[in-house]
Amino acid sequence: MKRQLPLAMVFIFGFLMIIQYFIPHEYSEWVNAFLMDWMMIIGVFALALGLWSLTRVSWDKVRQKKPNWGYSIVTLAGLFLMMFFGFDYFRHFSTAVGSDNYMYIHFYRHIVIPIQATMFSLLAFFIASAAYRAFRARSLLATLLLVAALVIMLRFNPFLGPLQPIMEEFSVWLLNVPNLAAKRAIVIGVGLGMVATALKVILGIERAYLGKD
Amino acid sequence: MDRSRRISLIIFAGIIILFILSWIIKSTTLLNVGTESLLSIRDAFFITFAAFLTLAIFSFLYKDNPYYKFAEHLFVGVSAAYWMCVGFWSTFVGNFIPKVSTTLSNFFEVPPKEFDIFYFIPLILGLMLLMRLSPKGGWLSRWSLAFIVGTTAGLNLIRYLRTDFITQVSNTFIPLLVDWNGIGPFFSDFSLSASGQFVMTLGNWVIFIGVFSGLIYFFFSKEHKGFFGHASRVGIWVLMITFGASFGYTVMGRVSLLVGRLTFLFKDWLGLIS
Amino acid sequence: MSDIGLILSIGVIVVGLLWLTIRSLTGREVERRIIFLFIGISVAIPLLFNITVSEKATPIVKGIYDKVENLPSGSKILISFDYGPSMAPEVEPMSDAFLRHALAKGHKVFIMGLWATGQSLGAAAVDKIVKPEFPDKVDGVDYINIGYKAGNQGVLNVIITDFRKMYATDVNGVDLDSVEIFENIRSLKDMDLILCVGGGFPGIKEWVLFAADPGNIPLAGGSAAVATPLLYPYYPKQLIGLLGGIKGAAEYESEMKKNYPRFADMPTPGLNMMGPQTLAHMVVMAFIVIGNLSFFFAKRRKK
Amino acid sequence: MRLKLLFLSCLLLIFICTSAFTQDEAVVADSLETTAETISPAPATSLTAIDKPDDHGHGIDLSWELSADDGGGLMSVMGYMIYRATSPDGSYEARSGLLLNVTAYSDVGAMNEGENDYMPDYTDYYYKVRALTTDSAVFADSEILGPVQSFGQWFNWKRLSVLLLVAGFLFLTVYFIQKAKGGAKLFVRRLAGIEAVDEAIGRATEMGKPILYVLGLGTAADIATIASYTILSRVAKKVAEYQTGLIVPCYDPIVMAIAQETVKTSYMNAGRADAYNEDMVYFVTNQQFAYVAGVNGVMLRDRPATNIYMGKFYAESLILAETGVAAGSIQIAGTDEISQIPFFVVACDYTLIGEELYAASAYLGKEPLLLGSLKAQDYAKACLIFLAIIGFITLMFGYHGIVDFFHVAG
Repeated sequence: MKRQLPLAMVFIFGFLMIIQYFIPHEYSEWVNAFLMDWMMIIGVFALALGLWSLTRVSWDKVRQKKPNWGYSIVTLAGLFLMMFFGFDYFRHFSTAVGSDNYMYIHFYRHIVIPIQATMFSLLAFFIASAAYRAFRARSLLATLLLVAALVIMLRFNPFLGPLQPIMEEFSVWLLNVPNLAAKRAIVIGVGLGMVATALKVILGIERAYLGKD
Repeated sequence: MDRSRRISLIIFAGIIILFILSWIIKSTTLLNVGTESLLSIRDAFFITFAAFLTLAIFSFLYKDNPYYKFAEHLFVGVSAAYWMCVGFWSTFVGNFIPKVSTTLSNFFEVPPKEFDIFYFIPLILGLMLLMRLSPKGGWLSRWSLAFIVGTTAGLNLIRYLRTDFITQVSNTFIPLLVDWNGIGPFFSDFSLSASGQFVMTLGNWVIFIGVFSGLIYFFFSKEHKGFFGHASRVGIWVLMITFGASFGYTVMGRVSLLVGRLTFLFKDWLGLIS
Repeated sequence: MSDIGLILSIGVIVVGLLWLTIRSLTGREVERRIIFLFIGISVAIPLLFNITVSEKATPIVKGIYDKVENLPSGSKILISFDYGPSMAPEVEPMSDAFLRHALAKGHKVFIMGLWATGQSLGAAAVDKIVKPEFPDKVDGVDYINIGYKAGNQGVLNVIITDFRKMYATDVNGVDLDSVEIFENIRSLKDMDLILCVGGGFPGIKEWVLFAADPGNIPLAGGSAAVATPLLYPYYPKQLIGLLGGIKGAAEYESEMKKNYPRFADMPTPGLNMMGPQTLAHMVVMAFIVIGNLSFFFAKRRKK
Repeated sequence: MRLKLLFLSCLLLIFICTSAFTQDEAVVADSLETTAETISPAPATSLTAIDKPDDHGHGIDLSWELSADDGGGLMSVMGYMIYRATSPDGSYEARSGLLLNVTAYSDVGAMNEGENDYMPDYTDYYYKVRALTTDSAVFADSEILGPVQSFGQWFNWKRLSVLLLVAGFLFLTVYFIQKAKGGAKLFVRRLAGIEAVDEAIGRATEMGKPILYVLGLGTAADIATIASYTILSRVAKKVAEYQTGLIVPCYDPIVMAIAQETVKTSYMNAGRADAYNEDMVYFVTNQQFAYVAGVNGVMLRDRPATNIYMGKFYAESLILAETGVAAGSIQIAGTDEISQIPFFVVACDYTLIGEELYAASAYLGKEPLLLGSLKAQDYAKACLIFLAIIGFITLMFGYHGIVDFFHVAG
């Protein structure tokens, strides 16, 4: 029972959503809108679950004095300070966006945004080190990879002179034509794979996620 | 005290001094611009702190170090709380509360909407999910998971079949010979960017062959031998060229990101460039 | 002073790369931190010393420039801001350049946006460029910002027959019937040129399909690099020209600088970005070459 | 108001003048003689109205034939407007803007009561099409048509081909699963990336180091994530058997909950329920780069021997993979996010490209049921290639049936 009922639910809701697609009637649209709304609301509860997990793992580290436990205090402090500003009960409860507290905004602007942007910009370094390591003419395939990348990057070579527009044109062609073909092949395959996986889930063939007892 | 510990303490002290120095200098420059004194001290702190965090993340490129660990852990905590607040205020208070309780919507000061009993279902499913935290009721949470997995599997099955699969297949039907008007006009324009007939026909052939050889590459039921081997070889060539080209093309965007970060450091923090 | 710093630092990069190349001939690998260092320097130096690589406009960029240039003064140009803040670093230089060029040439400029964020970005461009740099231009006579209306390409479907069905006022709430610039404007078809700056949906593609093609209106645009390859097929038939990513913006800026003395000192965010771009690309390519050298020489030694 | 009128009449004047001067002489004389604005144009004819098919109701499709004076005759018709009333002689309200040179229009209203422009179903509507000239006082109405009702449909015929494809695929899947259950041997070729997973787990055991499994940034709604759970369940089972460590940091809390169930089940199946610890699968944060920062920390401090990335990945793919390289781990990736595949291919030891991610779960399990669905996938692909070739050939002979089948409008 503990296992059969969830499986039945997966089957019913899965088929409901498939059938819903073919029914244009407004009841069907209504069902769709409802289910989507529900998912988002359940998501908020899940977030609470996630925060609990984060807090417990961090707290365990602090309590058991695991390596680097001091930094877990930073995590917990950041978490609860930001929560406090976000929910800021006494002064700014009135706004439905909850972001009226200026400390909340400052934390977002001066902690979240700069770190996020900097993490993102690390890619400029990593893309170079990955290119250095991987783009070697080891085999035919690696050579193709290497040559295609070089051709595209050559657009930025100022010493190219009159060859510049030709390179530009060729790289655009490369990005348009073979690129399109490969993407299409992958997308068609992925589409089939997704359908197969979803079917396996709905039919209950794939059920690892539902536990055992 | 051993040597490495002493060095790291000296570095720490140096960073603290630099931080305070930068804070003071930034405050005075902001004051000179004419910002209110308290505000400028606060803004100067935040700018300096943001610069410190930026450098802390960059220091990771050299090796893992306490400053990166600090920034990382702070970031994880603050961002998790940020999303919790966003979820609570926009979804829970914005979407859910108005539909279930007038008292609560008055309390949160959101306009109440028509009462809808169906909204208690996600509430129950959400609470069931939270039952994971109790050792006995964990199995109840599977109902919520089953609901989510079932719904999304059904929804996405159709959505991907429709957008990814069918659309792409129907786009693959392209003329393999573009508007034949005789040899002259066919070979008139070789420019790859223009729409000369020869170039377009060539392009369509490349797409046609690329798509089918790519599909054959992803065929699992047959060994890659004989005709299959040749076709799948062509498929993987096309894939590799594509990956190389995408990689090369992305460099431009990533460098732009780094320019953005360095501009923040040089301009907003240090004031080196205008 | 800055020249010395520039020569010195580029010298360091070149000598460093040469040294690494020679080292690689013995089959030795370069450590990743050295690569990181080179990338950091190659981006930082052009920023600090404000190196601008001289760009020459490619035909696809020159097409737009010449069109704006050759239209008789007083022509009506519509600039659509179809982007948001996250895309702004890449495409804002384009809309800035278009705006400057059109006003300097004496055209009438209509600003609008198919993105909600475009409205405020358009207004910001007016505050940043038009008011300080063109103080003699009058709102409602020489330029107007009619802002954003929801509906994506649906908006285009309407304004291709009648602006006033969608827009009653400009962003400041001024009745369109009372402004001089809108006197003889009925629909998009009265525009002499449309310039769309964007990179997502709705964007240039929608302008082609729902405005330029059905209305037979000249259209050109600027697009974020990611979206550019998908737009090339429309050039040159449906698009007069296209600025692709920051490089396109830089080419346009360089063309403006070359021909207008008044723009000699204008801010050129696109060109400024090109120094780091070029140098960083060169460095990445150099490392790929170095990597292959050390690979080959290591293999030969093994034999 | 007066200003507006003045302005309009000016406009009209300008219009008449310019149109007079731009037309060729014969027509100029003609238009001067007849003074078009006083003569009503011919109305639009053959008006039809039916409920808009394949919709949720609240919409009616109209079509008509152009007025004789549109593009011919007096040349006076400028465009059309649709008018609607709820009784034949009731008050007609405009339902469209000015329609230029078209002969069809869908009158679609809002679905919910209380919304602007609400258009109730099962209500009698009456329509007329007005042919307009440049003079707002001169126009011609078509005959009144009605009553027409709008209502919602129970099947969208435009999506028939999607239904057929789903049904066909379902049939193939069930067929091959039955075949597999019956004991038929189903051949699948080896895939290097998948065999590497087994090796990598073995290596981690030898080194006594844990395995890091990253489910990516997908939410519970992504099928790539679902595929990733199934791979996780195989990996976790092996890990439990070999008694290696497992670390699963999560980005989405629902994904975390599902992953916890998955890992727990695998440990039980391996008979090692005692070794399972809830904190193997934990939540980091719901923000892309904060999550990456956290996972990077794990790679550098816990030093996993193997990193497995399966699921949806965005720009962070290369940050993760390069940090993994720096930490000296073996890396296996699989994603269906096309824009990120190049980075994984470049930085990881093995990469499952697109569809291979979905195939991987079947491979790792080698269970007949899962292999059956993989076979179905292959046969669907074969059918597709076959159909496409036929489609190309028939297209050359001018037959569009196959192409149209794949063209879903609704």
